[in-house]
Amino acid sequence: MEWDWNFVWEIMPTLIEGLKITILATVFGAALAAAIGLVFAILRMTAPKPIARATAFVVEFIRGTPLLVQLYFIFYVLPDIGIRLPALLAGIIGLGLHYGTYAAEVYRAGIENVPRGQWEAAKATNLTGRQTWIHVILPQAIPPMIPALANYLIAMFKETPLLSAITVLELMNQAKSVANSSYRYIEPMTLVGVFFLIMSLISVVFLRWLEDRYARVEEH
Amino acid sequence: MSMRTFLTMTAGAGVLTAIVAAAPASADDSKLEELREQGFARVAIANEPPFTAVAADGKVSGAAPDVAREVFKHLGVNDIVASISEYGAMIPGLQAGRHDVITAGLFMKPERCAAVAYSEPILCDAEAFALKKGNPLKLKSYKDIADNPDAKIGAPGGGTEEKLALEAGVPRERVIVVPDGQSGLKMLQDGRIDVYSLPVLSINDLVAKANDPGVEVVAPVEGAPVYCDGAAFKKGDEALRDAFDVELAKLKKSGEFAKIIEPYGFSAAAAMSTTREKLCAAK
Amino acid sequence: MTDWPGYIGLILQGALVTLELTVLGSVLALVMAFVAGLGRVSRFLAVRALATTYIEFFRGTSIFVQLFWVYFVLPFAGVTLSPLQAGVLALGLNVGAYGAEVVRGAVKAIGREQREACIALNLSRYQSMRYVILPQALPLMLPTFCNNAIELLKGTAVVSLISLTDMTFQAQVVRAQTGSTLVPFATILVLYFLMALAISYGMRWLERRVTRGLDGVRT
Amino acid sequence: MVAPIIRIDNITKRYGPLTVLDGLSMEVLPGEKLALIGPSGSGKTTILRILMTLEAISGGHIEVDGDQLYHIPKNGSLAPADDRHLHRMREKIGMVFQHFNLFPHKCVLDNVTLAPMLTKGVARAAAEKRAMELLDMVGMADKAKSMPAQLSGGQKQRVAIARALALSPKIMLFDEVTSALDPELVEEVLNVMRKLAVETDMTMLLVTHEMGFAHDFADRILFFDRGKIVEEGKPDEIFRNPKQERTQTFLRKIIAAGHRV
Repeated sequence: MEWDWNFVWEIMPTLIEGLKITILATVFGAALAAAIGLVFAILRMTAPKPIARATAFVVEFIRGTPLLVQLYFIFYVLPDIGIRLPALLAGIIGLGLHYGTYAAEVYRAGIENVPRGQWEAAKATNLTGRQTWIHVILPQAIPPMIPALANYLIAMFKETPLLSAITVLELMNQAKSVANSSYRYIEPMTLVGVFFLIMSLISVVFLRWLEDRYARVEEH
Repeated sequence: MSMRTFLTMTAGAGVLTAIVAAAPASADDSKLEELREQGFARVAIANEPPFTAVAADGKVSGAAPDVAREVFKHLGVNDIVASISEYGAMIPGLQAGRHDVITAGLFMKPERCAAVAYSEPILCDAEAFALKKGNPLKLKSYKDIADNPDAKIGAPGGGTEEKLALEAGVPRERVIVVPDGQSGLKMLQDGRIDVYSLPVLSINDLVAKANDPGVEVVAPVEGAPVYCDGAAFKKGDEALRDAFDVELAKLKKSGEFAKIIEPYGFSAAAAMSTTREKLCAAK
Repeated sequence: MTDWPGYIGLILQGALVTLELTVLGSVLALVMAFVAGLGRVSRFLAVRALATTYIEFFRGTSIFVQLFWVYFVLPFAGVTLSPLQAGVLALGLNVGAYGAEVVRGAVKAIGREQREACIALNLSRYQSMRYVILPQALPLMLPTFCNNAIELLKGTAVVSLISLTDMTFQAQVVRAQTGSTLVPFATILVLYFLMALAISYGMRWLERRVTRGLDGVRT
Repeated sequence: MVAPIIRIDNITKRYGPLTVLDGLSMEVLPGEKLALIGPSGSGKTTILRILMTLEAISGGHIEVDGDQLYHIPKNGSLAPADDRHLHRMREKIGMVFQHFNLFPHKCVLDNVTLAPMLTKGVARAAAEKRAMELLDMVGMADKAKSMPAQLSGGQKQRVAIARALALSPKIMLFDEVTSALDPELVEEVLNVMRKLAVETDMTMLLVTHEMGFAHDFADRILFFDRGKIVEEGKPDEIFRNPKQERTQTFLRKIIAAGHRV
């Protein structure tokens, strides 16, 4: 079977449609992950012990099980208890929840990496807890987190094809659908790969820049 | 580390080659010989009862694989090994040499006939809808769905029903591609789609299993033709297909064919009253 | 009447396939991680370029896309792999690319001073790597390797989409047969979690073994 | 007249725009004990690192024990040395580092035996016997099975000395071997080195800020400043009677900082 450029141009608009959904899912999924991650991190670090433990377990559980199965669960099982989500929303929640657990770990590590002495210095200069967080801890904790978070953002972007399994018409699903009606897999699948590669290479450059900008402290 | 890296890389490449070293399938009249030798034919199925099914013990059944198993036995190929696939992935999979034949109720249509080599007809069925009790949107044909801007239809990706819906003018965003029957029924029950379309016998099986009084069946769908499937071979494997046809004809004649498919609810007479030529020409 | 024991058996069969994929995939990933990771710190530009291309390519595209590509497109190049081979290849190469960065990072983390000591003691590059750098780098790699192995385990679910009868696939089959969605999916979620736990306990044990002594406690 | 074991001929060393060594030449006689002193950044450590082949030179030639260090003769002219040549040359040279650089994953004994076994193919039993003698000499025999992390800085440095000696080099380089140590641990390392200076005829190059030790230890002192040898001579001449103004200033500052001369 030969590579067919005409076919490539013919399916391009369809694939671009899919790419839009892919990007949409990535953006909202990332926003949700950033927020959920914060909740997880705060619960784990500051909540009473039983709640902190339960949170830790939930985080471990989500991290230890495949996103695909979680998506199936959210999409097909949750309606049994009356939660019926549109496919795209279910996908975004799945992505957000899954990557929220990764974000939580980044937040936690970032905060714990601020040296003990900074807390003591804040106390010694009579700052309140709130002032300590806002003026001392977070400004030091956040910059090193940024490259790590961006890394997970890229990872999440690359997992969006899983949403095709719950009927979201993103890039992969559009490609499959094209393949289904034309019986040709080579062009759609290769193009999807190329799309992802291009986006990833761009984001790798961006990530390197972020690392240079924010994470130089780690290297000595 | 330099030279060593090269050596390690070579070793790595060796491992890869070992994994990759699977013989590419050849495609000519020696195909049947090849199948006889390996002792089984690889078939693609969909796990959509009663066309195709997988039992709790993993055994493959359903009308289509059962017929194929019998025909292959007569051809001297003792067994079939099935892999479950989405409808849309079947023909690309066949072309990619993933399986030797599709026995899945993949209905004959002109464009499919152009892509694969079909046997003579095996299983015939009309199309059906599963919908909410009382058919609230009054959907009786694919056209009805196209005309109602609120109606969403679920269908297997790359299946006949998806095409029928699109051809009737239902816009892409209202044709939801559903991975499998169970998901389709679930989405109907959950109200994500308004109608789920499959062949009559498949819908009946699904709805019977679900035992949900909230779901009803419209069968057959108005204006939709009766379709028949055949065993689909790769283009180039026509010799194998012809041999298959010869044995299939014998089974039909002896009545054995009816014995296999009628318990599943299919009509042997329907399959025997038409031919591949007619079905592939039909529009 | 639903034949639950039979269906659970089906899922357990799938669990074996998942296990097989995870183990074989991890082995390939480990080999690739070291080959490409050490390739990236090679003196030779060609080796570095090759390793970098491999790493960026496999980290750059989705495992899902790679799998479909290996399964559906590679056959046209004359390479037909069984679903298991395709799964192992895609998973191993994908996770291996991530592992390569771990190997590189850990090797680079063993500082200049250790390398210089090796030169002063006249060890060859290979000897330095084998007896000095890698033994110290290995403990640094293990925690991330553990995460990578769990990522690989989770990645195996994706192979269900190329009709490999892994755990997720069997859950789908059971679902189609029984009409129950909750039971098969909940079962495999728990099974996946248990496997992930097993990996992280195993790795922690290994980590304790290899780091013994470094903290000043003699074995 | 004995031929020098090290002959440095007009070498330069640049890091980008920064020139660390500029046309430096010097010679060292076999068995000579040489101390290199001078302010930080004067290039004295760089000399040791270049001799150990840890840094490449930007220009010039070095001859060690009759052979070119960085070059091999080829068709009558000199070509850059390959790995094999460097490997052979390194057999003649050993180095002790400021930060010991022991292998943290190997016990004291293994630290000492690793290189002889790997580079010279010495059998384990022989390597261990020799290692125990050396450890005994540096007073670390009873810690042979300890891990580096369990040792004090002074103990680590004594092990590092034994490790370098295990390869029996003709030339030993000591790079500020006491400056990373707590003051009370300095003396135990210096004692080992004094013993070494007396008991062996190895050529030794020492970079140090311990002026008193340099005075006792060295046959000759080189005073470095800004990549050049400003002054050289017998310890007594340099310390009692420095001729150059820069040497005088340097020594005055050192004495003011409380170092004993």
